[in-house]
Amino acid sequence: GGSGAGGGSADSITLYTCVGDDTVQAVIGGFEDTHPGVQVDLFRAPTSDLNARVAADVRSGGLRADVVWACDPLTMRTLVDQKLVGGWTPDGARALAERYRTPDYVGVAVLYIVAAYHDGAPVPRSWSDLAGPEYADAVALPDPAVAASALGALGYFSNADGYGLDYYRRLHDNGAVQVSTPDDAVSGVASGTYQAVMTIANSAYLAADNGSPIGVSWPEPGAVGVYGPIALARSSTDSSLTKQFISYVVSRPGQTTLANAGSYPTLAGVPGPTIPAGAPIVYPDWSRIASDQDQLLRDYQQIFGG
Amino acid sequence: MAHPATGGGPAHRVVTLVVVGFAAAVVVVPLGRLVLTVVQETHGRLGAVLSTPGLGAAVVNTFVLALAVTAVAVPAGLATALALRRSDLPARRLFRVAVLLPVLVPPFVLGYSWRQAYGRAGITDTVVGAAWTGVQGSGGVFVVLVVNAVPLTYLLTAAGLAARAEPDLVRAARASGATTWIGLRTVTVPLLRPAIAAASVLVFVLTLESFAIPQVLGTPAGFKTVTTEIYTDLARSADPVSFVAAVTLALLLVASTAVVVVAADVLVGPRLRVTRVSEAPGTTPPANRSPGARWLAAALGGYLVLTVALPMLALLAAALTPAVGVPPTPANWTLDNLRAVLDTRTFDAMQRSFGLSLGAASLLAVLGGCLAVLERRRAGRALSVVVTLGLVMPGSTLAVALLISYGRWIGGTTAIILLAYLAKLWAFAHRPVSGALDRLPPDELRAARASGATALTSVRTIALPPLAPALLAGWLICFVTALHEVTMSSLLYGPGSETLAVVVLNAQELGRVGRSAAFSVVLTVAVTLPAVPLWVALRRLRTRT
Amino acid sequence: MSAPPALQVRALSVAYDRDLAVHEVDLSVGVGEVVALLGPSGSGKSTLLHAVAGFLAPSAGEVWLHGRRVSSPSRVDPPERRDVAVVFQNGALWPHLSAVDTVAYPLRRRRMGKARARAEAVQILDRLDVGHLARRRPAELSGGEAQRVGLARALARGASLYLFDEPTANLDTHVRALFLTELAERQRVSGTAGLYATHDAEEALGLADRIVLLRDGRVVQVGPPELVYSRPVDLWAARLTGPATYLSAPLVSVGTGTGVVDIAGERVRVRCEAGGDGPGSLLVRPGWAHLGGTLPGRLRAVWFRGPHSDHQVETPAGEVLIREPGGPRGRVGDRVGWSLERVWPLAAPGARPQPPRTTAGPD
Amino acid sequence: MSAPPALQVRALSVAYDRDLAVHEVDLSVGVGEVVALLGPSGSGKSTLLHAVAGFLAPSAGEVWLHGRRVSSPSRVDPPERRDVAVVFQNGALWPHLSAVDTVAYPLRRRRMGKARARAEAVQILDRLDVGHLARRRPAELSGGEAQRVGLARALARGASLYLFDEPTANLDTHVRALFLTELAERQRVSGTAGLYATHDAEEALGLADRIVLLRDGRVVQVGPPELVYSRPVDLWAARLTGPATYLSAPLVSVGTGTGVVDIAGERVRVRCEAGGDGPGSLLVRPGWAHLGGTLPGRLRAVWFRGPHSDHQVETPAGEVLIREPGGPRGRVGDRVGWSLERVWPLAAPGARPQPPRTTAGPD
Ligand SMILES: Nc1ncnc2c1ncn2[C@@H]1O[C@H](COP(=O)(O)OP(=O)(O)OP(=O)(O)O)[C@@H](O)[C@H]1O
Ligand SMILES: Nc1ncnc2c1ncn2[C@@H]1O[C@H](COP(=O)(O)OP(=O)(O)OP(=O)(O)O)[C@@H](O)[C@H]1O
Ligand SMILES: [Mg+2]
Ligand SMILES: [Mg+2]
Repeated sequence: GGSGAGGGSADSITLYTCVGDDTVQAVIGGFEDTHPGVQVDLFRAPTSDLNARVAADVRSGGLRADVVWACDPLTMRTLVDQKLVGGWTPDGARALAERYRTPDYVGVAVLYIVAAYHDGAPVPRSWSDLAGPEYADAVALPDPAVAASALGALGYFSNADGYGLDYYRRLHDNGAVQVSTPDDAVSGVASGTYQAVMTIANSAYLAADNGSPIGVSWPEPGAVGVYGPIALARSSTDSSLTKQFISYVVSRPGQTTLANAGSYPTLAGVPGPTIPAGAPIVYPDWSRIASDQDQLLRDYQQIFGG
Repeated sequence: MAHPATGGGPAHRVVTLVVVGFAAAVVVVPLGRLVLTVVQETHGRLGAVLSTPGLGAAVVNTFVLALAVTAVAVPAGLATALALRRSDLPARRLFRVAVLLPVLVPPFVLGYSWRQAYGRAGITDTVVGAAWTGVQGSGGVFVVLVVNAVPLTYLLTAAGLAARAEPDLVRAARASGATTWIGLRTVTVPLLRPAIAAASVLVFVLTLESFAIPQVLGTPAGFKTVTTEIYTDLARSADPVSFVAAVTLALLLVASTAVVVVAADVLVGPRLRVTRVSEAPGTTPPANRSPGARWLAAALGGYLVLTVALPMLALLAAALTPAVGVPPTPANWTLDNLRAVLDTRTFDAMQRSFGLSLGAASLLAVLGGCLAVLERRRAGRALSVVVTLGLVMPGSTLAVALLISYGRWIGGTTAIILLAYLAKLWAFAHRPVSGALDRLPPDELRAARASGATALTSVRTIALPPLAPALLAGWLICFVTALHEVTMSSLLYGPGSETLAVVVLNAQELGRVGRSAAFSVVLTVAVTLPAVPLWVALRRLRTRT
Repeated sequence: MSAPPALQVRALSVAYDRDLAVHEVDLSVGVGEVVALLGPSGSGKSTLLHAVAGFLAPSAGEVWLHGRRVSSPSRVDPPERRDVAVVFQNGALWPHLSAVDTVAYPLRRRRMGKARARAEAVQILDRLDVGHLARRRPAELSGGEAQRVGLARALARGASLYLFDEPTANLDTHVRALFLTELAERQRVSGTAGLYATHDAEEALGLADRIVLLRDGRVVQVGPPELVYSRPVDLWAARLTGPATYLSAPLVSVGTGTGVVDIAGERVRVRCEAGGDGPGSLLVRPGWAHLGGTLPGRLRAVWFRGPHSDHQVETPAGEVLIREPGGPRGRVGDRVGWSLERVWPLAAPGARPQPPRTTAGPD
Repeated sequence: MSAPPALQVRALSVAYDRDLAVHEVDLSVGVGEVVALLGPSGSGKSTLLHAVAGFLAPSAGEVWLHGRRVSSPSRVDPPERRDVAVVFQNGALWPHLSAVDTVAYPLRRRRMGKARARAEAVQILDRLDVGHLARRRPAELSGGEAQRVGLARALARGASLYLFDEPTANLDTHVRALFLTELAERQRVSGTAGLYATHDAEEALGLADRIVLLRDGRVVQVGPPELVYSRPVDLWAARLTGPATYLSAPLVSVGTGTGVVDIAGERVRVRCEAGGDGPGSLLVRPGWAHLGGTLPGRLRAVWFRGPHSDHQVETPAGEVLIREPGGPRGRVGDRVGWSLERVWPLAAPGARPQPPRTTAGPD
């Protein structure tokens, strides 16, 4: 576990996360400023590597993290199921919207699945547009088996009326392809390889700000919101310090820092990155996804490339 | 020969111990732990794992791809080596360096650079309006893997050639009525067989475990390989079932490779070896130009433009533009990406990585040499197979295996990253040497022993120096690969042990192409600069060809 | 001559990076003729052969084969387009080929079927007494066996000109004989010509029609064996072509074919062709002086050589080497009488003196 | 003897995968003694040397050096722990080392400083006349030059036993002499012993204290040169040790040191030691018969050999080879008289007859 209190050196806790570097660095910085003498050791990796690292930890003497900050509830749930994390949430969590709260973890940032389109391509008003002729052979989706955000989208569409898995079938028949991560999707659409892609808002806006010739659209019935939860490791030997950190991330100062770093906060009233006025937003039912994700993925892979 | 007098000596025994020890530490133990994990945790779900939809296709893809790439890359590399050996080739030295450039580019960036060069909206598309949509898909994966493997086979065969010049053998063929071509076919190439075998095994295994390129160019077209499957499973490996599935697949890959490599090493290998007779090599002829050389140079140049220049250009463009899709016109040029790569935060990571790579490469050169020498005895052969298994383990799996084995003690330290590099690259350092060592006539070692040299000294002073090219080749590959390795270190690093690749690539999601491109541009420069004197040294070291 | 010579080398020079190894050499080999290239180690024999074979480009001069120019500084025909067979000094056997495949190689290059080529190869090997080793690779052959395989390969080439580079260095007399008869046979039947590089004077004198003396890449003397042996141009040539000692005694008068030598006041009439560029010292071959006679001497050294024995005799005019058939005729230190039968007036000795062991004949 | 011999080989057998190349060989080399290993190609000379050097493990028997057992089927001391220097038949030079570094190598192994080792190496090279090539690599040396570097390397080892494997195959007489004097010097000074493998009878007879005849890996005869030459155990040995012809004539009576031979009815008294295992045919060495005499004959062939000429004479009792100093005494076909001075009764000829060229002495 993280080096315990009373360890000769400065107190330190270990954070495992898959959240973007800019955000994490900012938040850690903010925490360390408000808590002098405390040091946060970071292990940051894409979800796949994060999970592998955790799996390896578990099989060699237990999780070596004090805090886990995941990018999607699903990953967190499996950790909870294995009794690796959870059992505590900060009081500050009450300020969060219901959907971000569970007894074991709380959502502290959101990823919005939106549509990005190459300049000059028609703007996708609705998700179903992507299955239309004007986007034939020019659409890319991130792989739900790799990117949890994409899995969230899959989970939502699979039982949204008017969509369902049939939506993916239509996309595929329309020549849509599957890329690995949302970022791959962004660079694909930016380079013009694709006309429109399903991706996450942050990286789409980032690319656009840097001058990539793309636009961002929040299509009907809505951008799919996938929240990134944070949780306390049960094995944490220095829970007091750890709890302070979690509380900080949930708190208004923490959320503000996070928002300024370019992530969407979960705390209402904290000004975050761009969300077009009146942009529709929807949320997947994670418990449902958790229960039948294997079936979902299998069906999906029947359609895409499998 | 007959029963060669076995004269080991204590020092020899020490070496044996060291090599065996390392092999056990970096390959056997981790593999064992993985097997154990699977045994303990697949509660009869093995069947389920194997019946995953699409797995069958992935397996077929993987092996067909590996065979195809080997079949094309090895002859190509051999041809390059033979061409670059001609003393009358114009701009020979330039070519020698250019051929190696693809090695310097991290695989996933390489994949990207090809898409940018030939894909839709790529360089060719925008300039001459000709795009190769197939670049995304099996075709692209195949071509890029070949391009990526050619430098390797070139290095190995070139090293084999350099290890021993035998002009009189070819002259004898010519004087027997053989044309240049027949002479090549019947004498030069057969004598290279051990080196060629070494190259083939490496390329085959390398393709089996290749991940980045299939991931970048294959997945969009639904072209899956075992490694991409493993990645998918790992992505959800927080769930034990998926984790075990991933490990199981990795072990299957290892097992099936073991079969192939054992077949190659134990059955075919010894047949390819021919005992040299130590005789005067024949006086070296002064170079005289022949017309063919110019055509050869032209062809080689063309190949390099297509496979190196254009993709590199695409990279440069991406590195200099602020974001993807921004036209790389001077107006849009920016140094942001380069700055991001070279900023203070990455600086000590860079130092660390260089140190790590230097250490790993040098250690590997020694280990490779030792193993190659031990390999002359029967027991050694088994070792060389074991070492090759380390290479075939997908990076992520290998990293997990090491974590499970040693994470408790050295998790998150540079030590464990070093172990990973050793496990992954040992075969690179070993095969070229063993391939070249086969050209050493037994009498030359005996002459050393009879001059008072111990077994070890004789190897150090007689066997290895002519192999300097081979060793250097191995060293170079290990160094560069370690330098831009990210799959393993991104999983192994901890506070204070971030490698350059981790900081630059992993820290920004891999999607941020600009920085990845800048990174490989920086790498290319950072490595080419020291590489040039290295090659000059190499040319002086090799017994003249 | 009517038919162009099998080989003609014209003012040929061959240079390695640094320096000339062959220097403006002229020589020709007629059809059916065997010419020996006799020279000490490092004199340029192999280099010359390699230039003729087309392995090395001349830096000056030309090589002509059967009236066709095949080498000039500007243009070098590849070896396979010259009708020559080469026996390499170092064997140059292919490590990966068995003896039979090695010998079959040139045959295969002539589009001969595999089976037939191998059959023929075995025959050739048999003629050189190594047929039973047909399946062995070079590493499994003894030195002499390997050399024979190399010879067989050259013979299989069936060329009109053979280039031999010390082809018998590792062969015992018996095998040597086998090879030489084979060679003679080919000369007789198909007028094969041969250029034969060797450092062994006795071998050269024994087998060649003409001998070319090579020194530091230059031709020193050319001629039939008898002439080269009995009328060497200088002391160096004399020593190269066999055991040689010289008397520093005045040649008082030279008649036709005879002369008078003054040895310690005693005048001796001896055979002595004119044309030697004396007055320097007088060359005496071991067979030109005999034990028993009026001239005074003392035995300095004696060597038993089987068929004959060599006696180093100290005389008032210097040391002479006398060869007598049978065993030694006396012990070192004995006073002996001797007689002189023939001499050859030499240029003043240029080459440095050599230890007695040398002058004691080719051993 | 008091001091143990430098080398003792006891019932040594060495096998290659298939078959025995050396078969129960016993031999010993005393301190300061040079023993020649004389055998035809493939007789097992190199194999025997390699076994002594410790490169090959014996399949049976033992090797002792200076009274210490160094090789037995169970245990083989590594070469570096035997005090032997080896000259390889094929040179076995290291392509990547210059001549000077090659020769310095054994010195360096003895912990000698680099500078000093090189200096000494150059000296040794100089003594063999290749000092000026010190910086060259094997690929830039002529055959003989390379062989000399190999020799120099062995000399630099400064061992108490030298193993020479055809060390002079590529050397001309001059260089050969340089080497032999160097060798003799070492024998004199430091009692160095030598085992000298060669196929050249004349060389063996000339330099060795004792000669060991080797045939198909077996020892056929051992003895001092004179004895081996004049009293060979059988026809094979006779031919191996030099030119040999035999008369098929009855030896009517044998006295002490003399005997009477009946040639076509004419009775000739000749020298003839007892002990030959006749009655078979009678060995006649070229020096044992002379031209001029009462016995009838006709010249079958004549070879000019420089110092002497060989005459193949057809007689009622078979062909004899007669060697006379100087040039040929007559032309082929001439009738000649000849006389017989000495014979050696042989076992019935076992070996197959050989073409005349062989019997015509070492050429
Ligand atoms: N590696 C090997 N495998 C099998 N047989 C071998 C091997 N090496 C040598 N021989 C055989 O052993 C016998 C003795 O070989 P060796 O080299 O000792 O002969 P040698 O007396 O040195 O002949 P040479 O004078 O030609 O060098 C030969 O018949 C040879 O064919
Ligand atoms: N590659 C080379 N570079 C420089 N010099 C060379 C090279 N090869 C040979 N020489 C020199 O050229 C000269 C002639 O060499 P060559 O091999 O023709 O001699 P050789 O007459 O064959 O001698 P040997 O009888 O010893 O074989 C020698 O002095 C040798 O040192
Ligand atoms: Mg030569
Ligand atoms: Mg031998």
